[in-house]
Amino acid sequence: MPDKKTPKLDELEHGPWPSFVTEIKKAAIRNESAKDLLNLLERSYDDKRGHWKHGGIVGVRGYGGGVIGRYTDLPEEYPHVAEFHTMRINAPSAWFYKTETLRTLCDIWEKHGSGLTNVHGSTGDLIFLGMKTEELQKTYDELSDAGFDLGGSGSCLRSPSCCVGPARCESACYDTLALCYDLTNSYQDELHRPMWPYKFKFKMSGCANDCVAAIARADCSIIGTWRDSIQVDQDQVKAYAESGLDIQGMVCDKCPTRALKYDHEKKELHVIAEDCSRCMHCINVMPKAVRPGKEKGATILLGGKSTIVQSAFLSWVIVPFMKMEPPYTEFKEMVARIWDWWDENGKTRERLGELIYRLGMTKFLREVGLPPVPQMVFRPRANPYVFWPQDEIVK
Amino acid sequence: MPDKKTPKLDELEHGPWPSFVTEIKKAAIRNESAKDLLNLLERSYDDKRGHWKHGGIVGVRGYGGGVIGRYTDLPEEYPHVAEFHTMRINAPSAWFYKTETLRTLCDIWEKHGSGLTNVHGSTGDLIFLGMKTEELQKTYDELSDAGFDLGGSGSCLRSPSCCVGPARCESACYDTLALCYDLTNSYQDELHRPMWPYKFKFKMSGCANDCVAAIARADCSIIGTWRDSIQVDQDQVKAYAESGLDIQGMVCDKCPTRALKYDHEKKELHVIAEDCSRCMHCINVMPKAVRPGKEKGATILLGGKSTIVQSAFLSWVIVPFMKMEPPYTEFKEMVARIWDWWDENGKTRERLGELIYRLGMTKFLREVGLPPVPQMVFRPRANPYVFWPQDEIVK
Amino acid sequence: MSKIDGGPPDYKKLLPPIITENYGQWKYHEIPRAGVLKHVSEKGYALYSVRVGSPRLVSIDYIRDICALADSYCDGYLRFTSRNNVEFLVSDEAKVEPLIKELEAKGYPIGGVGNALSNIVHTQGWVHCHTPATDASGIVKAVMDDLYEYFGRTDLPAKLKVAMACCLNMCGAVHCSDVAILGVHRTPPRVDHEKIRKGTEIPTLVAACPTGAIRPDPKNKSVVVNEERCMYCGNCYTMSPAMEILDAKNDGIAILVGGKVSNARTAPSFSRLVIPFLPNNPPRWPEVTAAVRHIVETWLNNARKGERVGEWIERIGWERFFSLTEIPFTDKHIDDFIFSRETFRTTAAFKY
Amino acid sequence: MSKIDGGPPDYKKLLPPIITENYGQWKYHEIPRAGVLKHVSEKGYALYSVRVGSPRLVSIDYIRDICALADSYCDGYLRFTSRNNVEFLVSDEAKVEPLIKELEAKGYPIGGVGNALSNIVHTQGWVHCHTPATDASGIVKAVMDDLYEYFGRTDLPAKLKVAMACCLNMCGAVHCSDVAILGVHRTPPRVDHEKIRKGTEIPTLVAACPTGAIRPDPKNKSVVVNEERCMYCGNCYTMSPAMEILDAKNDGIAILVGGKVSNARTAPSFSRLVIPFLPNNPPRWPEVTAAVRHIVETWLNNARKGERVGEWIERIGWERFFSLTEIPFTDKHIDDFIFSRETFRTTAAFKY
Repeated sequence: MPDKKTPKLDELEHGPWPSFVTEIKKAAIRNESAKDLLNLLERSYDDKRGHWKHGGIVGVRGYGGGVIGRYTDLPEEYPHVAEFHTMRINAPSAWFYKTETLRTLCDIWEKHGSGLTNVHGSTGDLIFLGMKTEELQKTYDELSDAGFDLGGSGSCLRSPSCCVGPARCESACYDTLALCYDLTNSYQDELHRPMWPYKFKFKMSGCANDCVAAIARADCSIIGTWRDSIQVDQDQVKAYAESGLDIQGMVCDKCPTRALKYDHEKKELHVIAEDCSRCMHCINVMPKAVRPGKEKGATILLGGKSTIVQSAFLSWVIVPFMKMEPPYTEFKEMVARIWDWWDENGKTRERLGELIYRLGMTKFLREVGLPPVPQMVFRPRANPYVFWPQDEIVK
Repeated sequence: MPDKKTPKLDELEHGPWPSFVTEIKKAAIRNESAKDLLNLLERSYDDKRGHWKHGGIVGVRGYGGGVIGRYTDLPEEYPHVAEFHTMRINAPSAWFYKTETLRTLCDIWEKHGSGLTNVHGSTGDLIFLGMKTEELQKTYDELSDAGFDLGGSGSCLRSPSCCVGPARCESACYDTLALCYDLTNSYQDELHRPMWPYKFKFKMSGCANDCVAAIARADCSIIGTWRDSIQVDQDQVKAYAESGLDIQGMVCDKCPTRALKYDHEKKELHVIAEDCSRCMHCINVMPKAVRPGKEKGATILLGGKSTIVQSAFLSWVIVPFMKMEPPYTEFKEMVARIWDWWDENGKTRERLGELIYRLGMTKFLREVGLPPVPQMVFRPRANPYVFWPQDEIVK
Repeated sequence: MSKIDGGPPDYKKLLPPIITENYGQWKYHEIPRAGVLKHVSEKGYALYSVRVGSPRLVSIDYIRDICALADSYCDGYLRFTSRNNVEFLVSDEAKVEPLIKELEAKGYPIGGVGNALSNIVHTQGWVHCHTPATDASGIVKAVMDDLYEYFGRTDLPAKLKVAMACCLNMCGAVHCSDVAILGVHRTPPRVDHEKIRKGTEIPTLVAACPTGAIRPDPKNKSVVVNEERCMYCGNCYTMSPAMEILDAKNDGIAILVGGKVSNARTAPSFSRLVIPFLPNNPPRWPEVTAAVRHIVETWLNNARKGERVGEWIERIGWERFFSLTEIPFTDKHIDDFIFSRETFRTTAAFKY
Repeated sequence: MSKIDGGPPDYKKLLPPIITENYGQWKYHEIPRAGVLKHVSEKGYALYSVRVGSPRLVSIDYIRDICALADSYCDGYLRFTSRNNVEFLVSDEAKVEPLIKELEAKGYPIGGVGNALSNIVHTQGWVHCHTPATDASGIVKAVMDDLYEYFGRTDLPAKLKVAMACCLNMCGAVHCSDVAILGVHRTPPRVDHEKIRKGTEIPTLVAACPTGAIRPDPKNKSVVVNEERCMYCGNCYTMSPAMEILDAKNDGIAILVGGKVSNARTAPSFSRLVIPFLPNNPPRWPEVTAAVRHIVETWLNNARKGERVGEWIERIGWERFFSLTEIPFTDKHIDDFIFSRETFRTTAAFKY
């Protein structure tokens, strides 16, 4: 088909930030679907509305998810995006790649699809953006042969993801990459064959900086922490002081629990260990001088999700501290109980956090067998609306 | 009847704090109802349960409330409390009395009832505790002749109450006693003839110390404040400093908005006026040196209530600043619109705060005609669930 | 012939002359000694208020007695505070000490001013209420006897406001007190179908339940209670005598702490549940007095100067409050009602 | 024959040798220049990561190009961040500068490290989503062009994380970002009864509505929408194509600010609505870029060192944020959903 004009999108090739329009155009040189995508998008820029319909059910053999069906509502005018499905490819832990691996993916995608990708999508999958129905199985087969597998979609476990962790960060309190890889492999069935009320996400951050936004997005957030005291290297404290860092102002005064005392005379930093909440602030400002403690593990939080339906929830603390070492038995046993409870009680499209909110944290804890601890709450209840188990009542 | 033994209650005559048991016994010397109350209460101490039934409808001519009917569930055994009603007497502003006034009340009560009182009940009324049905009208008639009137009960305006205000407090930012008296007289019909979904309370505090707990209890809290800057007397600052007050630690460091700077050298206290939130802390600590501003008025807050049904609500800011001077026209016009809206929309036993919560603050503000201002909220909404009025939409 | 809607007495006629003279012109105040306020006016007048705690439930003999004192020392003027204290308004400084001496001789407690324990506001309890889970006056007497020493002092870290309500209607600002003592039921209401049929408005009764545990039962012309969902608030019993909630074996006391109403420093805040249940043990409720004393003393020993109970706890963290007091933390402390979400700890930063 | 459930590639086989060698033994890091991290291990190794912002939607040509660069400078290893950045992992310090030079020559933006604007995480928008209220890639391109200078700096008061979602499903942590750009609908869904009858599960559809605005209409075998209660979240449209919500005339953008996910200093917090609506004005959405720049610059000019956007606003107060930015405050800013109560100001202490 003849090239259409895309004056609006062309505008977005100007300016210093790399342009997605240029990327689409690059793909469009060799691929008609990419070209139609460009034209369809220009149409959306004219119409001020999207032109994609609800997905139909498409997929590959043996899988219940991993592919999002996508069709334009203008197939006559843009026939090459009449089918323009997305495939989610489960990325390696922390998104490390060898160039040869990426090139293999590019070669497969050049052969079977638009040549357009997201590296990566919001959930952390590598996204093949735009292929016809007939290419799905072929693409999957080649991906599988190359050592890849699909990510999750629909009411299943979504592809777990993790921060860079011990691979390249001094603050990692457990091996996020290993846990991510282990859970992904352990829960292949849950990942690939949707069977739950709704989606479920694990996200793993090695410390409380939470670089993968686990607390905001994951039904189960696993955030690295430690049980003992932060470690302070006083020589490095002196070095920071001498380099001009305002330790009192930028470190101690910003400590949320005022757990740090700076001795101006000696240029020493002292910590009141029991007051420290391990928020990472001092470590972030003085990474050479302050380090996490030695007894490391993770805090487990549950219930994070975005707005739809019952409001956004941040994950809340369920286990203040858990060792995170293979084979992760304690963690997995807990997860199994939680999933059973959710599966038993959840309504369609009810995330775990919404279910716990609806039925009550107390009921959840009792039925899943988790011990209540004050770390679970910012503060106790203000209402006196306590449910009394009948076995605590005098008959 | 013969005196019964009250060994449990007798225990409560020991100890340094004045004993209500002793008070009941004093009344019981001359009054059979008081004696039966003592015996009935001893019975409750034995049984570990109350022995009062739901009130029946009792009252005085022309009034829908002001009397709470009370009957024991053991009238055979305790015949003198078979009827033992409460009468609420609207107290003077800020509970100031002349002794002759109180003696008049005592004389009336000695004649017609148990001789037991609460000075005062939770709402601020003076309570005559325990009279027979036949005495109600007589008691009221004598009270009325002596210049008293009933307080509110049921789904009506409850007796407004106020702090000591300008009568004896340097922090009062408006005349709480005058407003309380004015509102009480203006709304006699609303006070005495229940006609609303539920009760409604005005409470008036002259400053943000809120000595009558308006913000916790009142559907409409009127809390004194000012628009300009606090006034600092530097000579008195010096005097406090010299007397040993730690001005930096006890005043500046505790200022919630860090609006105060102390000059140690000059022993001067400086305020960043636009940062001050007028919380009263500095004034409380240094009343001789720091005083409210000159342009005085009140903040109007709505919705306060205790737990039942939908949780306790603290009152929330509706008008950040309003002048509070007779004839209080602006305030009363607003109250009229609020009452109309509540009456129109409220369900039975739904307090104003619960109604606003159920229908949404936005709807309330629009329909009552109050301008939205950021002072109304700690922070804006986190969800994007905005209702758009159809007149702001492109058709 | 009595009139209707006459309104309350005019306060202006009940003010002592020194107040009329200096109305709105007070300059500052001091606390010359425990229980006494000295207010100084722009004109140089000084008014002394001597504060005395009352048991709230008082006889006319008591009122006549304080009137006699007010005649002797205050030219016949006095007032009451919102916390059931009597205030003797002394305009003649020379009369302050003699008044105090006489009050002390007669056993009137002087205090409750400034950084002191103030008098406990409370409800009727078994004395005169139809829904109580406990008595109020008896517990207040027992607690005030026990904490008596703190009423007459001014050197506590901050004000200490204790409140007591005998059921979840929570009359008084119990929900916003430093320490709140609250009567609680623990078993569902027992429905008397006869009584329901005799005159309960069923839709109103159904609507009265915060958790939707009461459903109409049209066949039976009554209601049924889903006991799983009932948390015994007693609001249905307030609505209808057919929903009997009193249960001598299971009614008792909960303790909440950390609330305040003043806006000074920090925003007003709710009291929070720390002890879900203590038994009714009249006449002196030793479990309650011990629990309150323990919390108060932990505060006294740990708070910084100027910190109300709630401010202290928020600074150290509630997890530290539970470890310091050794009060067991249970699932009952965790909110599961409408606004529970805001109480859940949504951060990995906390203390162990 | 392909296998099933093979799982993702083993990350251990994809790590550069310097990482395998020093795994879990990193000691500290520095930011030697904008966009570059230097990690030093216990063993004394140094790894340089050069961070480059991508438009997220990239062609295989782009991937091949960065692979070529990674072959030249990084022995064939690279990684991606959760915010759509490429990281070149350089183990040979001598190669850092040459890599940077080549990246600059090719127009790759280097930055997003430390106290900088990081790359905008975003969704598919008109490019590939079926429920969007706006495009995502186009707005992100326009905003990043406009704020470009802040990507390659490290001297902002703190990190600046911007996120963009094209509808209320808010994929990505849009609800917890310093600045969030959000596509919003403003008109109720138009029900296509034919489509409903063809295959929508009505109970599920009804349950999908957060405000209960959708009721079954059994007579018609369809549903009715109470338009008064609808706030256009589009969740019903996600459930059923019969609930057409796209409306070119009224769809647009809302701006929320002040969220964060890190636990450092303050707890993670939600972004909050500050501009309820800006029009869709492609291709460059000037109203959106201007609004974002204005908010960012107000932060830059007023925040203290170390303060994220939300920390700055919470210190000065939201009332001051609105006066400083001169953004009009309207009733749309006030929450009226389930957890509204916690947002209402329950104190008389505030700033004018």
